[in-house]
Amino acid sequence: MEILLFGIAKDIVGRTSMDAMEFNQRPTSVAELKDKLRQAFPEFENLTSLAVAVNSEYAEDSILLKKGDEIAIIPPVSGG
Amino acid sequence: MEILLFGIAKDIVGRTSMDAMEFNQRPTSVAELKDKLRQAFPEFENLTSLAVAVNSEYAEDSILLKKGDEIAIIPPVSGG
Amino acid sequence: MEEPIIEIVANLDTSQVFGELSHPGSGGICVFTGAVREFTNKQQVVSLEFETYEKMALGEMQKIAGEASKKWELNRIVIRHAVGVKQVQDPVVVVGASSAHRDACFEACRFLIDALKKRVPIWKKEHFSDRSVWVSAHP
Amino acid sequence: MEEPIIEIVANLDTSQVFGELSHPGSGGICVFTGAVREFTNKQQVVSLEFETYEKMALGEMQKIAGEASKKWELNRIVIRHAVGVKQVQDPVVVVGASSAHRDACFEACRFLIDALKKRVPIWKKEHFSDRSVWVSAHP
Repeated sequence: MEILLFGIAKDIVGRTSMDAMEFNQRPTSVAELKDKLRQAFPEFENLTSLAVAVNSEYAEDSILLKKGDEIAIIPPVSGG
Repeated sequence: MEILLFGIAKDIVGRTSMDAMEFNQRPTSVAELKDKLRQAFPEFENLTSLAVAVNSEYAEDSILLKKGDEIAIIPPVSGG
Repeated sequence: MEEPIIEIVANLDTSQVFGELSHPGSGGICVFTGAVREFTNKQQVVSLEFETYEKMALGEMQKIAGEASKKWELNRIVIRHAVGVKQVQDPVVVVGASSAHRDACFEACRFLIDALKKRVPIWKKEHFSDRSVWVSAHP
Repeated sequence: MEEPIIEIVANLDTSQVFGELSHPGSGGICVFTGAVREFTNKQQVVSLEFETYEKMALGEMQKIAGEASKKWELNRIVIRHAVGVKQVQDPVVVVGASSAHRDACFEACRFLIDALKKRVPIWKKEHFSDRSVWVSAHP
């Protein structure tokens, strides 16, 4: 399960994507993914907000992650 | 004293300008000018509003008309 | 603020206004363009015709720009109106303002067009296939 | 309403938007352009850099256009954002709407830029002479 990284998330992790397999246990939900991300990279705690997109839609914490999903970490947006 | 006519005022009077001397008595104020205009051309009564400009500024009814003033009849504006 | 751009022209060029409002201190630029609509109360418009008392119109546009620059922190203002015969979809008026943040330019832009429509001595005649009407002249 | 024009581009052309929003039923066209400001909190900006999650950004922009066309009677909508490195005064975003009367296009235009800034996955990095900052990332 590939996880795309943008903006400051890319800088914190140091790459443009990572694989969910890199965590000890593969996260099964959006909430779990956020938790694991914050554990592995404590700098995420300092952000104004942290969202996750599943298949290019904003996904609530309760959403379950399925094999083949395209997942993206969405730090605070600042377009415009 | 020349009186400029625009928009529907031009159509009502049938010209682009007239002279204050055309009235029986030369109007001495904006209010008097409006009265004389309505008497001479009753169609002015039917307009939504009627304003007068003196030296290219909107002029209240109480403003006195002096020789050499540039006077304009301002029917309801509709720019934009 | 820099001097506002105030003009009455035969033909409006809508492509120039961004450049005119652009300013190193402006993060927001808001532009309103008024154009000729095909139908008025379901009646097909053939053309519109605008005339103006130019000297006074330019003076009122200057005053409106001055009032806007007192009310809001603006870097640039444009007020430009066309005169003559205009066809459907032709632009007839362009007003705009630029400011550091977007609140000011949106509010100022709305003020500019509202004030222009209320006060600037410009008159519009609608030509239909069977008659012509001075807009707003009668209640 | 016709299909909205939704784009992410390397270079924004501000002169094309009037033509895109023009419509025989539109008497009002409102356009907001966001541009690079020279100073942020009194610090001189060297350049801005925008990146996006393009597939999702286009999807969110489509949704925003759809919401606007439900809220207001609009004839056309444009939402166009630039990516890459931008210099002071460069346009970075253009949003606009056209409608029969001006209330709808003004309100819709404001909604488009507000929603874009809130939801569309685009990130802006400010480059100063001595450092670079992802805007809004930290409280």
